[in-house]
Amino acid sequence: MDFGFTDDQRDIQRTARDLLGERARPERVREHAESGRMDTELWRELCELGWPGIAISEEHGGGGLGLIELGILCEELGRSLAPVPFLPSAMAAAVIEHGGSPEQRGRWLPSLASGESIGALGTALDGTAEFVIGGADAQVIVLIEDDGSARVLAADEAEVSPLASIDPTRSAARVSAEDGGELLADGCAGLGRALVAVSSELVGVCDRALAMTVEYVKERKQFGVPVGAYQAVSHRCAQMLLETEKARSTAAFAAWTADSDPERLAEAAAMAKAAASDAGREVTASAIQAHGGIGFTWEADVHWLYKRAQVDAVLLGGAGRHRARLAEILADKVRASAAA
Amino acid sequence: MDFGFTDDQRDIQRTARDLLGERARPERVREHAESGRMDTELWRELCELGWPGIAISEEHGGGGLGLIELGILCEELGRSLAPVPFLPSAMAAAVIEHGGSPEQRGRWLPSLASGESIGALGTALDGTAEFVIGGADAQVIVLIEDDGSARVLAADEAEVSPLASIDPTRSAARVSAEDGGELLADGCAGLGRALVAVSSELVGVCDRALAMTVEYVKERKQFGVPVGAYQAVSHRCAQMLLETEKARSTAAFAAWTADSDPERLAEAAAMAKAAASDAGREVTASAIQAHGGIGFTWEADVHWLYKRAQVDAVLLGGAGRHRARLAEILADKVRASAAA
Amino acid sequence: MDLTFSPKEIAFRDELRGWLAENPPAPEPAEGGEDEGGEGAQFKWRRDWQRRLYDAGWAAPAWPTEYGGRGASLTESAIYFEEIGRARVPMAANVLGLLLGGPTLMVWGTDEQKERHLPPILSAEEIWCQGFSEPDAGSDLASLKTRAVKEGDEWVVSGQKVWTSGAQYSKWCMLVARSDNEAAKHKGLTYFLMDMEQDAVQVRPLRQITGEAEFNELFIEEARIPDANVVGGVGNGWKVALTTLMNERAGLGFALQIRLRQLLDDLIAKAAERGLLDDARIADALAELHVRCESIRLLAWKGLTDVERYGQPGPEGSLVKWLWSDTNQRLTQLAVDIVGPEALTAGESWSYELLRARGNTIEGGTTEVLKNIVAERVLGLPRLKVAA
Amino acid sequence: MDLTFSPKEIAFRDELRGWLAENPPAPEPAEGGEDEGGEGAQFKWRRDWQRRLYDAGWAAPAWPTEYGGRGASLTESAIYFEEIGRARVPMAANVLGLLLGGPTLMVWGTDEQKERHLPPILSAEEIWCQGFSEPDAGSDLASLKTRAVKEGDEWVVSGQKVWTSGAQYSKWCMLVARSDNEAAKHKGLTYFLMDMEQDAVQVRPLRQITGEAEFNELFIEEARIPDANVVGGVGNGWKVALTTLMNERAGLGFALQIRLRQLLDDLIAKAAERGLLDDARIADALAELHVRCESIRLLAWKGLTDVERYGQPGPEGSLVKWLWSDTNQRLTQLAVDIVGPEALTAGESWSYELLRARGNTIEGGTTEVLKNIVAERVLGLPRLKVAA
Repeated sequence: MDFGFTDDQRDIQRTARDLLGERARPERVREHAESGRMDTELWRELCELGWPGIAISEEHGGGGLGLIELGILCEELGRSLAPVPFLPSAMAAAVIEHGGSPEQRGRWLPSLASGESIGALGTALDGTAEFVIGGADAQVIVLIEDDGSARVLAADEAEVSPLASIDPTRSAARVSAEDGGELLADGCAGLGRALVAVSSELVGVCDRALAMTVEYVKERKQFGVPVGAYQAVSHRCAQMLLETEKARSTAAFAAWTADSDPERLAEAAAMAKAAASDAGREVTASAIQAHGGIGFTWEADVHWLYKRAQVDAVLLGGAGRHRARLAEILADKVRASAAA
Repeated sequence: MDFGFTDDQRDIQRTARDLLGERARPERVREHAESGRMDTELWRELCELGWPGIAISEEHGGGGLGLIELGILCEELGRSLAPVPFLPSAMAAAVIEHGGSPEQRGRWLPSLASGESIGALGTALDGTAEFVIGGADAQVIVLIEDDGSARVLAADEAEVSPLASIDPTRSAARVSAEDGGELLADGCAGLGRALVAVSSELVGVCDRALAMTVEYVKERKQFGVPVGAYQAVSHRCAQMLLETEKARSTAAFAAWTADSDPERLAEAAAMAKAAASDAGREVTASAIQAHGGIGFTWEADVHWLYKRAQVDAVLLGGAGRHRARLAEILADKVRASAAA
Repeated sequence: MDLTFSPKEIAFRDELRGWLAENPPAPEPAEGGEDEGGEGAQFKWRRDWQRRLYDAGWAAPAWPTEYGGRGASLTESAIYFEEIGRARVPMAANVLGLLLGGPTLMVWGTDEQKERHLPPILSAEEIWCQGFSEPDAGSDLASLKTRAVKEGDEWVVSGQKVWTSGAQYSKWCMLVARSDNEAAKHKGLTYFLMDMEQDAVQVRPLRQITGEAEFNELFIEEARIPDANVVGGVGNGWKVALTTLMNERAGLGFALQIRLRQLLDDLIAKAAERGLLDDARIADALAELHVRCESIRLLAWKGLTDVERYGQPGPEGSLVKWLWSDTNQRLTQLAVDIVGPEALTAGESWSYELLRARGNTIEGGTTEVLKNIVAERVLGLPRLKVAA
Repeated sequence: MDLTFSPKEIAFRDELRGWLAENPPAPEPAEGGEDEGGEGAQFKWRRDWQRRLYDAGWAAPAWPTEYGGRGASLTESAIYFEEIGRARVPMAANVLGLLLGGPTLMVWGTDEQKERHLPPILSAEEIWCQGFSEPDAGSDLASLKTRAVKEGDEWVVSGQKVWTSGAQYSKWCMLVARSDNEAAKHKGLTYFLMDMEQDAVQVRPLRQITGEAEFNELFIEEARIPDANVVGGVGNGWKVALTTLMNERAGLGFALQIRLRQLLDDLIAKAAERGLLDDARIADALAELHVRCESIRLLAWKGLTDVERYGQPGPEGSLVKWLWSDTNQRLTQLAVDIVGPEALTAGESWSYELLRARGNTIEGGTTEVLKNIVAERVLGLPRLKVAA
């Protein structure tokens, strides 16, 4: 029983954090967010480092690492809010790799692994996905229908209408394709992995929001003492940590099950997404509140975290939907034990 | 637009508070609670003062006052936790008076108004009510079925099995009567009034819990200062006030609609019971927490309030059920405005 | 207890409602589009609207008739804001002058000040803004640093203010500054009317998380204020400012409460449209918001009763502001779950409401400060004394 | 990251699980029924159970083999408590001696103290209790008032203690008292082993809101303690007591977490039985409890990893205790909604759980204190200094 990262995993984490600390500074993120463009330079750099393919099998040109490693990158990218389409691309790749035929994997994965293609994943109703993260930049789009079936489409097979999301550090689009594309053998097989990826990103967002807040409330004084000394503020920060740690531990567990105990992934992924969605909303809202008036300004940058969290929280279903899914799993268990 | 009490109402409030402050001191309440007996002496005194009949029409021997006046007494009795069967009796009378035939009113109300009979009201499934407050002391029992039909029974027409409730300041019983009793013309007509009565009692419970807590945290010192100066405690107290005031204002509104705008009573009563049930649970739990270790002891008396609140909160349905009822009313309004 | 309006109040409401129905405001112009004088199209629209209210005698019904109001009672004034909110008309351009500046002058101003200032406030000829907050002071009014030094019959003022809404359109600023460095913290403050039309005063828009700039920063460098523009006497600024702050929440509360009600009704309709009222979880959350909305309405009216019976508005008003802001945040967050991710599209009104709501628990007294007020002034709990 | 057990750990678990299956405790006796020696039937049952654990070498597997334990690793020790919880066997009678007293002596005790005391702790021959809290001290250990005065080679102790569980059955009390009035607040404390079998020590049961008396008050009037019973040196009581407190939560946490899991499983089964899993509101609340339960399990194991990697348990353990207590309160409250008003019948196990849960956020560090600890020691926020 060991919750710690391996040395290799810690290396990945440290390298990623150092790189993004350098290349995705707040000013740079803001600049791209304000102009609504992805950071193509940074993306190219990440592609050269092999990030997009980290969890794609070596057979298809990826790094062949596990979901824990993918989660580490997602968390770091969430922390920095780097304006690159890493998450949507990784989610699309996971669904293709784990639900596609050998031919489909061979056709779509190599270019996603190299970053030559950008992927996106959306949930659709009758062929239309109202809000696909990364959809405007993607060449490969996976649409999962309510019934669990999924199709891979080249972007030009679909009608893609860019949307101005409240989080302009990442593109979004409405994607519509009544027919066309390739049906995946098992549309849902990779969904759990996609959920872990977005949950990990949310952990990074929460972690950064907490760190910014702690730093701020240690400095900012009111009535002569740092506001962080007041329990109204310090207990709020403690609550932010608790929410973050709930999200982090369930996301880590889900990542572990994906690689080591896949039968429990569906449940673990639903838990992780439920915990992370709630944490993302609450922790970033708390961060704004703890910053006081400053937190409400554009310049304070804390709002970018709030906006990313809002979008991620509803991505592939919000906390409510995943708790409903968990309740079904719990009900199945009760039935199974009653039948036994 | 005037939210204040009339002079007469204020007199009732003051008299009730003075009387109960004298006759239902904590020691006396504890003594009766520990022995599980109602305070017959106090009950006799209240009967002589005409309390049980306050909201029963003069025609049937009551005081002919309104639900606001009834609510004032319920609140004061809740504040003191006096071990008398006032609330169950008043709830039974309200349902009989507003849902019964003239004959039924003539038969049952006078003895309830004088206090000669004690009433009780329970919600039943197929003739059995699992938990009827005051049921073990009652001579007149009203059972409301899930379908909204209601029957009045003399206690000897039913199988009454006393239950040891966690709140021994009031009796409780399981009541079962497959048949027998008199069907009321409209079982639900008086239900809104019964809901307001129990909501008002909860307001009193909250108010007392807050008052005890404020007094305690002003005195109790930790690390050299009164604990009430710490925001962890003072903000908790503020939250208790907010919950109490939400419950108080919705209960007052519901009481007012009963007498002056009865078409809105169903909605207003559901709001009041939802707000008061939540407030009762939260405020009394907070009271224990703010008292620290002392609050967990039997001697501190704050647990009696918690126990009463727990029972009242589920009486005639908990907050969830009443919010579900409200949602139905809201949905009806949407449909009506769509049809208009 | 009587939760109905009197015949007089009903007549007042019906007259206003009738007038609003017959005099709808012009259609709302698009954002942006500054005209020559630097006045945005939106602000011009609000100024035009206030002029029409003024012409009809509806700009400030709560003001005494001698100053151009209607001498409306507190209840009538509340009705006024409820109806203004219900009709979804724009906010009067000079809302701070009407609600804060005017009433403060009526209490503390000299006859000359009243005569000079009240008419152009009412007609929207001169817009007012409020210069209380400072970057380093936050919730702590007593630690203001903007300094005023007497030179002859003028005051020379330097400092920085923040959260001044409408500063770019304003002629006058209600400014609180430190006029005595020696006096105890809140005793050395004075309340001034500062002319904004001088180079010494620079306005910089403060962009907020919604992307718009409702507020501004003021940079004041040796601005000149004639001694005649001191309000309420030198060194009395703390008290005068409190009068302003007391008035801040009273009327607007009713407009905000109605706005919340409208948003909730919109959301319930949306949920019904999507069949989500059958989802017990969503239904429960909406019903809870309904209970909160009604509590806010009831508590606001109850506060009014207390004022009418016992005089000044009590600190219980803090409960209403606290509950309102928390409820608006919950409501706009629930909207995302009901409307779906589309609600997070910039420009969608729900996304604006979601972002804007985050300011509710900060502006006009943070929730933390409101809880302190409730604990200390309503419950009488001891004040926390901290050591540095 | 590896969330599986090693073969050695699995063998440990299976051996214990097998032993527990083959050696079920006697049926739980009814409450009350004091026997001659004043020992309740329940406590006798727990003492008998510990003797059986002891005879099989399962009383304190975490203790080193030289003291009669198994030298179990941290993970094995956690497994031990999970299995003990899972098997729903009683708590060992001398739980405080096994978890706190013994380990504290192992760190701070003299060879004589270890030799004298460890064996009867393990065999339940001598029961231990903890005398830290005082009526006026609450969360503030440094302000203890119980006083110890040296007379010859004895200490004379007077004062009052509270929240001492099992005091009526105890031979020894881990007592912290003030041995030096002049020293700075927490420097004047000394840690003693006090013999409870003297008239100078009176035990009064402290009835709690469940009606039972898990805890006691101790009234100490000139009790005598030989100097040889000082643990860790005179004036070093603060440090020694911290060792005890550090150990307090570590092991028990795993038993509590399993107990929570069992309660939740019972509740889910109950909800299924009543068809309430189809009610989206109830299903949502249960699923949320499931997430919290799993988070507690994961965070508890994660804390163990940290200890194994970096030494001492970190203050993050406070998160687990905080989350556990809050979750248990929510769970037992939801049970009332699922089971119905019958859950509020005295004697019904759900009513007991509901009432008992209220103590969870108070005992073993109030939630308020835990939040302070998290803020100061994990997040590094400044400590609040208050002025009287």
